[in-house]
Amino acid sequence: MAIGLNQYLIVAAMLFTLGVAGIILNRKNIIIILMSVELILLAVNINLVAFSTFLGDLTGQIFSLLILTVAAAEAAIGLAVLVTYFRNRGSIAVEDINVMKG
Amino acid sequence: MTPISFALAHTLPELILAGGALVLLMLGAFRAGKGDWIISELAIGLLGIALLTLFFPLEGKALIWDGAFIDDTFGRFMKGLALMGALVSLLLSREYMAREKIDQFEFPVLILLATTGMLMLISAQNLIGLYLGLELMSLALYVVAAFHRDNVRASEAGLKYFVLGALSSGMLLYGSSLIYGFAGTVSFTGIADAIHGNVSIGVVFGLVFLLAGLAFKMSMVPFHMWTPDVYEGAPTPVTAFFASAPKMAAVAITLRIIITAFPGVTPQWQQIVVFMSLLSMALGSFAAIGQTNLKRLMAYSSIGHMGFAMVGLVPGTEQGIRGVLIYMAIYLTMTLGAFAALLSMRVGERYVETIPDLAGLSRTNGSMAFFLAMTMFSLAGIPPLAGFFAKLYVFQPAIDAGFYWLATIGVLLSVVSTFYYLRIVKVIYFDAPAEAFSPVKREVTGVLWVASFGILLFWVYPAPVLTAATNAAKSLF
Amino acid sequence: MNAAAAFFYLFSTVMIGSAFMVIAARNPVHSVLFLILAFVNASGLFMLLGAEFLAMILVIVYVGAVAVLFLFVVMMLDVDFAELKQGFLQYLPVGALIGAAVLIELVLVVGAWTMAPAAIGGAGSPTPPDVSNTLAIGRVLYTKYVYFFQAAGLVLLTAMIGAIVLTLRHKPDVKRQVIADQNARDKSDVQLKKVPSRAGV
Amino acid sequence: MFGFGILSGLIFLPLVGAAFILALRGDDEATRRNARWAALVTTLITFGLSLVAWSRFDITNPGFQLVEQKEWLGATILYKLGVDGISMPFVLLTTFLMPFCIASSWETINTRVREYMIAFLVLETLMIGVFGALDLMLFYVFFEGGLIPMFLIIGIWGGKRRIYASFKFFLYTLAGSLLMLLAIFAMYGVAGTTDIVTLLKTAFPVGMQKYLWLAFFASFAVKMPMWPVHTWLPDAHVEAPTAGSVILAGILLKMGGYGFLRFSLPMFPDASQYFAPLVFTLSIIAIVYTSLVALVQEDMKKLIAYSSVAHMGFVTMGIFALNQQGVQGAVFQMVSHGIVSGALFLCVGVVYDRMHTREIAAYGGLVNRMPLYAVALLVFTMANVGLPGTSGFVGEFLTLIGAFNANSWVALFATTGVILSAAYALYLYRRVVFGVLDKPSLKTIKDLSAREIALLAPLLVLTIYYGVQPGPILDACAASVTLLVKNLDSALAVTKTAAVALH
Amino acid sequence: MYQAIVFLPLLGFLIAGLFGRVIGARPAELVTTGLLFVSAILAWVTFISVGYGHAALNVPVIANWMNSGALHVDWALRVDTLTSVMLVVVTSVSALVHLYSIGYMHEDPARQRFFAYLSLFTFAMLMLVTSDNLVQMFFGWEGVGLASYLLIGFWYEKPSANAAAIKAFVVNRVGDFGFALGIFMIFALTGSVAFDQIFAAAPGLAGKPIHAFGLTMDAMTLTCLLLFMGAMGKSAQFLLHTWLPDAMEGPTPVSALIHAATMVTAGVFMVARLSPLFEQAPVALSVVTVVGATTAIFAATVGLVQNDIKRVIAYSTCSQLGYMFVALGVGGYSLAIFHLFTHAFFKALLFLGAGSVIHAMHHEQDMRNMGGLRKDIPFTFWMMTIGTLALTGFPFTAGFYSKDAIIEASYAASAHSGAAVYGFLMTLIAAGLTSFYSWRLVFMTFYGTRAGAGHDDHGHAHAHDDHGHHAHGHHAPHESPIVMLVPLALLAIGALLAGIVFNGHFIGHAYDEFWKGSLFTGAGNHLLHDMHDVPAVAVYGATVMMVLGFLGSLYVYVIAPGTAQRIAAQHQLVYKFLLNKWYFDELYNFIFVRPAFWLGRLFWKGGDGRIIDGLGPDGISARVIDVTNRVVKLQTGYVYHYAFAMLIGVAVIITWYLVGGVR
Repeated sequence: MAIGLNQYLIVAAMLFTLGVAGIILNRKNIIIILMSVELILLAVNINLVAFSTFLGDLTGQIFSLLILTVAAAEAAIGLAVLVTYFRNRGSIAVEDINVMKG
Repeated sequence: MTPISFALAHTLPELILAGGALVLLMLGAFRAGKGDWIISELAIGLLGIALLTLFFPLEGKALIWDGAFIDDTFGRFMKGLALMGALVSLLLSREYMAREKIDQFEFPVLILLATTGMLMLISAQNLIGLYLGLELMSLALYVVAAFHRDNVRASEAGLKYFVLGALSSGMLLYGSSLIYGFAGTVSFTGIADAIHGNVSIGVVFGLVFLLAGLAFKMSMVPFHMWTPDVYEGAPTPVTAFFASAPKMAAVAITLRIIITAFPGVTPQWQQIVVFMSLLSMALGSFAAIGQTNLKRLMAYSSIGHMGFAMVGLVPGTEQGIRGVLIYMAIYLTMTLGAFAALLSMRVGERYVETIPDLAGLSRTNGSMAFFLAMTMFSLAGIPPLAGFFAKLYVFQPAIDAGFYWLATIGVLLSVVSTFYYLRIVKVIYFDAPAEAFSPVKREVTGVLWVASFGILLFWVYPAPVLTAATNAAKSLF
Repeated sequence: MNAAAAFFYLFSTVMIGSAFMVIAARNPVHSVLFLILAFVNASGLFMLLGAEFLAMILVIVYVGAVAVLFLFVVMMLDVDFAELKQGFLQYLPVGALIGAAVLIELVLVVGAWTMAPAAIGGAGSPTPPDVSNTLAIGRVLYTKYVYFFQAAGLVLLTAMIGAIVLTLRHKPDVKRQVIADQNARDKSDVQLKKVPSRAGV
Repeated sequence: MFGFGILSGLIFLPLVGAAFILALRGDDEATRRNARWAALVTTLITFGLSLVAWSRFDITNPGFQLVEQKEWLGATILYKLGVDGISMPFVLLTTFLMPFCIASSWETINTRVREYMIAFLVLETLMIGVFGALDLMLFYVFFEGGLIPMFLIIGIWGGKRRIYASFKFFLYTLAGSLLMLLAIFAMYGVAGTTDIVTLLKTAFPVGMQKYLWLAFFASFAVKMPMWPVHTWLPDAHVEAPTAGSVILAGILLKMGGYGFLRFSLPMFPDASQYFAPLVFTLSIIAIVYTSLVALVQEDMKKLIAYSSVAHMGFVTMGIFALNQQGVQGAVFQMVSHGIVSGALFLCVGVVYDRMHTREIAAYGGLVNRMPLYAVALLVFTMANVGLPGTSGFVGEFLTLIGAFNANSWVALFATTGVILSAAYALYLYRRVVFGVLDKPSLKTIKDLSAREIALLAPLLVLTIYYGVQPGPILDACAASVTLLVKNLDSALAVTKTAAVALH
Repeated sequence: MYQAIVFLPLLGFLIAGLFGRVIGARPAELVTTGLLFVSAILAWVTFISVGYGHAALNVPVIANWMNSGALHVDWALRVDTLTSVMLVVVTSVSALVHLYSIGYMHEDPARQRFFAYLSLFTFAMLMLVTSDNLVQMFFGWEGVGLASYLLIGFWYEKPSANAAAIKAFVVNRVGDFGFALGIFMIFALTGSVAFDQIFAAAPGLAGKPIHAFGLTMDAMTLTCLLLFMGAMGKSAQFLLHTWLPDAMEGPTPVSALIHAATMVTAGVFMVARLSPLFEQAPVALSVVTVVGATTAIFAATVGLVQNDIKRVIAYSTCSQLGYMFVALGVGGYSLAIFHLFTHAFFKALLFLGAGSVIHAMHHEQDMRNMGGLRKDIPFTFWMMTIGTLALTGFPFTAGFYSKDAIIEASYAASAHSGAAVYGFLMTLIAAGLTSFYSWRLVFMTFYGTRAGAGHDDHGHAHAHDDHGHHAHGHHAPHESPIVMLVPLALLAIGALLAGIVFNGHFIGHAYDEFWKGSLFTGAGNHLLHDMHDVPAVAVYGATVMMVLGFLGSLYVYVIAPGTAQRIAAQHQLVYKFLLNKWYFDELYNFIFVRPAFWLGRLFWKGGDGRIIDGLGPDGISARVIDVTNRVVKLQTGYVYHYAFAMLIGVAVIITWYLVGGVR
């Protein structure tokens, strides 16, 4: 049984779902959500690299590379925003983030 | 291949903004707090110049950088709108930022970077360009949302925006990867060729995720949830910016990708757009009624308006696209006018934020009341104000294409939405006056005046906007 | 079952497992560590796919920088790991149901993935046979994709500005280092004092 | 002058006045006086100009006259104006009533006079535009635009429940009109233009006609208003300031009837015939039901408002009789009702200004101290009742005779309205004017002032004059109505032969 | 000249109405009265020249009224014999009433208004009788209704007067409802409303069916019935009579002019005018007979027990109108007009006499408070007696010729009409009753003794005709001024002589020369001829009944006073039934007025308020608010909910495609 594209895609899909689930189910702390985002991006990267390989096209890898770059930037911004929030609120529990609603 | 020097001419606005941002950053860093205002002035100037370069007589359509970037009339039209949005927001921000003591030089720089991102997004002709432009825009937006970093609401807004934004880019990327995986290319035209005649469920899934990501940026239901909170929490000029420029970019790229990359799956994306459009119109109309915070109300209003605008996309015709373009132009004017009004009224040391704050405005400031009321009527889409024509140009193609029920539900929902606009007019005109308002800088009221005249007198001479939109829509096909 | 397949299953199982632990762990520090584990395994998958450069980058940039940044922030904020709140369990069934549905649908679709006929034409290796993966990427990154490269730069710049503007604080009571002052200081400016030890100031 | 014709002049003249008032500064007595005079002069000049237009109007020509045309929203949606025998009376009615509105507000409106006058002048522009537009989209813009000033007029200068009333008015009419807008789009899709002249020549498929007709009906029925979408009217009337009521009853309601005549009948002849029974039913219900409701009203304005609904029932009935008498009667009834109900509202305004209540129970025996008022009110009440010799009779009679030819049942039921209208109108008159003047608050009430006499006298004269000599109005619309009915008949005949050929 | 007859009263109205306050009361009175007299003289000239001379049918068109398609209505004056008779009646009585009113109303502060109204009424009535088309007739028809409304409600401070005025107008409108429908139907049938065209078309329409109101009926029958409905309203015929007695709330001269001599006879005039139509509709004529006969007997029975002097005469009027309709119904149009003509004199005389009594009694109207007045006001007494004689048909007075002729004619017609049999019996009985109540009136007023003689005033305040005359006191009754007596005298002459003088022309040998075809009788109508052959029963029956009635009355009220009370006590039920006018007011109140208000309130609060507004705008807005509250709750503020919403959105869409396939 050879490992084909589909296996990679399924793994990526599972990872993606886990990432989304992490965002939705998480109540504890916002950092976990940021990590879940990283998981999603990882899933995408796996997808892209797998496609790149099986299509024989380098563009996917380039795309993936750029995603990695941007993801790093995103993580930085996210953590910065998080820190700002923590300074104001003294908490990063997800349930506390609802001053505004309605 | 186009000579590079020539190619760069097509990216002049982007170059100006990006380069300008770097220069301003330096300037700000080295001047270290002395006279930050000049940064803002310069940024406004740069945006103005970028706006002017759009009028450079270049050839109609140019594809550069290996097909990653396209410069066409459509792009220029939307870039113009985005630049105007950014320029006016920046103009509106100056006094507010100073009063709130957050007038750091980074703000205009970030606005410039975000605007650069928008322009790149508008001109994107493949998925990577799309993603990078989107992220450049978004990252800057996350920051400016939380720019009032000592304010709980602002930082909460930033955080929510970031988390959901990251999720949405994740979805967009996942969708992009699926589409890439199916088509074997990231180029829009390549995708169109690949899926022409062989639609697979995978590509539809990709489309769904991709549109979900874009819908987030356009704040269409059900991807809109961030909008009210972020609009409310962010500093008001930032909200004005959010409501104007990024919407233009998001709408532009949505139109572009749908029209250029997915003509092969028209029924599929139509269903999605109809779905989101209906929900947006409904939610925007209903939820806004329950609001007392004006910024929050404007958020729901913008959700509703995006729903209405997308009605024009549904038929997928040139007429429809033209309608969306006109809608966006008018929406931009109205939104900026409304925010200019909000930013030109202060009760004591506080800016007007809730509807009751406006009570009796007509007694204390007649012309302001008049303009704000006209803006509200226009947002409600009452003729002969501009907002009516916006609706006209999106509903007409929808009817033409046989989407009667969509249009019918749409207009009925617009009656519901009229209710809350009327409520504002009611507070302005019918209620007893509250406190008098403090005077504000002239530039803010200037924006209000210009926007209001645009709204009021659009019907007298609509030709320029119509012609431009017609040409722009034509270039997309 | 060949070795590649075995490694694939190893990497993917560990990756999925650790990804699950990222969101399930009660201690955020553990979450970060599981995240690192997931990344490392993903890097292994990349290797299996022949994307060596990306695999390395993933380890270096992600594990080395991003994950550590996470760890740093977790430590810095020093959040006490809260108990699972009631809400979690309340929403778990619905959330899990929707999540599972999405997963099943995704698996159904990607499990039977087809590609456009036009796309399969150039199937083979993305890397030309005579060069390494890294070289292949390097060849196009600054030529064909220079625009993206520059754009990524702008993104990073934005992130930098953003991070600074949001977190940098000039506290008035904190003494800051001024290198020029330090260099310009000479002996005459310095007053040495003998402080007795174990006596307190 | 820029290639604009006299109709453009009519439309934009009030705007010029409004701009002038806008330019006035301050809120002192002098400004207010200037604003009033400016508004009055503007409306008078507009009226004069409309008379000039009338003098250039050839009543023997059934087609559109004084036509002017410019490109507006592209080449297919035009700025096109013109009048024919059906619209000309309404243009004149509008310009005629406006000075009365301004003058009636002379002393009673003391807050925000500038805004008030501007609102009215803008409203005048929009109303003239509605009747002068020869492009459907242009029509719609004017038609809907009128909501804004009226909303403000009711809401700012209205009574206690003004907010409820203004919202109801606005949203109700908006909801109706938007459906019409969709129909306009659909028609544009078929004809490729919104030019009314072209559309009149376009034969829409019968199936489509029905939907289009219903959409237009939604708008016009609300505007008329027809039962059961009439409930906004009593509220709006009651809360609006006097002049607002006058305009509302005098002109705005007529837009619905005008719309039926201009669009529904000639453009959708088959659907009009198909739906005529529906309209008849609603008209009859309107006449009987609202007359009964009027009988038990305790508020003067509300009573008159309900009677307006009943009278508009005659109009719709006449229109959908689809014959010469019915249609001409409807036109006449609308013009007459514009004058009479306007005058009635002015009359209510007269006592309201003195007593600040519209409750019927608060009055009684006014004739003792206000004989002139009693006379004026009597004449208008009788016109409202449809007494021969007043203008109210001619319209009622013609619509009924037209309806009888179309459907005798309809005429039978509608004629009961003649009895009921007498009952409620006289009952009102008795309670307000007759009886012993024993309420202390009324002991010092004054009779009509010179200004009020000047306001009511012309209306009174016209009420009687048109009752005895309805010719000017009937003849003005005769040619156009004849053409309308002829086209209608031939269109129906064509459909009939087509249907026969199918079988 | 014709124009002058019609428009001089209008001129008077305008002068008195517009400038009455300026020129003062006396000039206003003089002007209107003077103009009326001129008009009356001209009317007599017209009458002579048209009726007795050879003036042809003359229809001067004054102006066009309205044109719409085939509908063409002119303002025109149609002057033929029928019109000229009416002109004489209207202008003469009106002129005399004007004159009389100068005296009668001299205490009233609003006299100008009164005279203006009188003149307005006269004008409208003249427009009615001179109309050349149905619409103009309708104009006059409603115009007299308006004037009647104004005059009944002249004393507007009296609630009862106001109520009566409204009642009169509204009940008349019920009749007009039918009239209007009749006009519509005629227009539908003939395409015209002008008399000439209608009459020309009428023979062709006989027996033609029409499809209306979901039924197929004989066209002329239906049309005539509808038109007759108008006549019923205006002439206060059975079922639509309720307004007439109440109309006595108006000043007495008004009663004389409008509610006795002229307006109420408009219905008779209309049927006579439209005789070419009615002749084609035998069924309709039968209905006319039955209604007329019923009215005659009904009003007579009610008249027996009324105590208000004016109401008695009012019911008498009602009854006499019934006679006229019986005459019309049996085809004796000229009989009806003749009775109309004579009736105008003696009924106006009676009313004005009653007015004189009331004036003498200081606005006391209840006969129970009168009595023995013949010595105080002998002139009035004699005048009233003459009027009563004429009314009851004492030989050689006016009534003897006209009324008895009707009874004869109905007998003559009974040969071939069941309705006529009924008509004959009823009119015969009614003749006796008429005699009874008429003499009862005279006896109660002028004979016997005055009960309470001025002590009991306040107990009967409701019956007081007392505007501006609050000086109740113990004044002795006094004879009226000369301006009031002169009209009485003139009318008395008419009442005595009108029968003898005009009998021959109206219904006798000179019938054809006189009418000149203005009354149409069908080929089968030999009524006038048949009348010569009626047996003695019919000829003398009426006189016998008159004598019986007189004797009965004499016994009950003069010879054995108190008999009336005794009978009333014995037959309480019948007495109450009659006293309460067969309970018609209560019945109508119960089935029309109260349901109307009830329905109005129901429609208003329930229909408009609860259903239409409740389901419509108010309901929808409430639902919108509900939806809003629910939607707003969705926005919880929690990030994970927001993300969840996004996921659901995606999940829904992809599930949609996966389940439904790619379409």
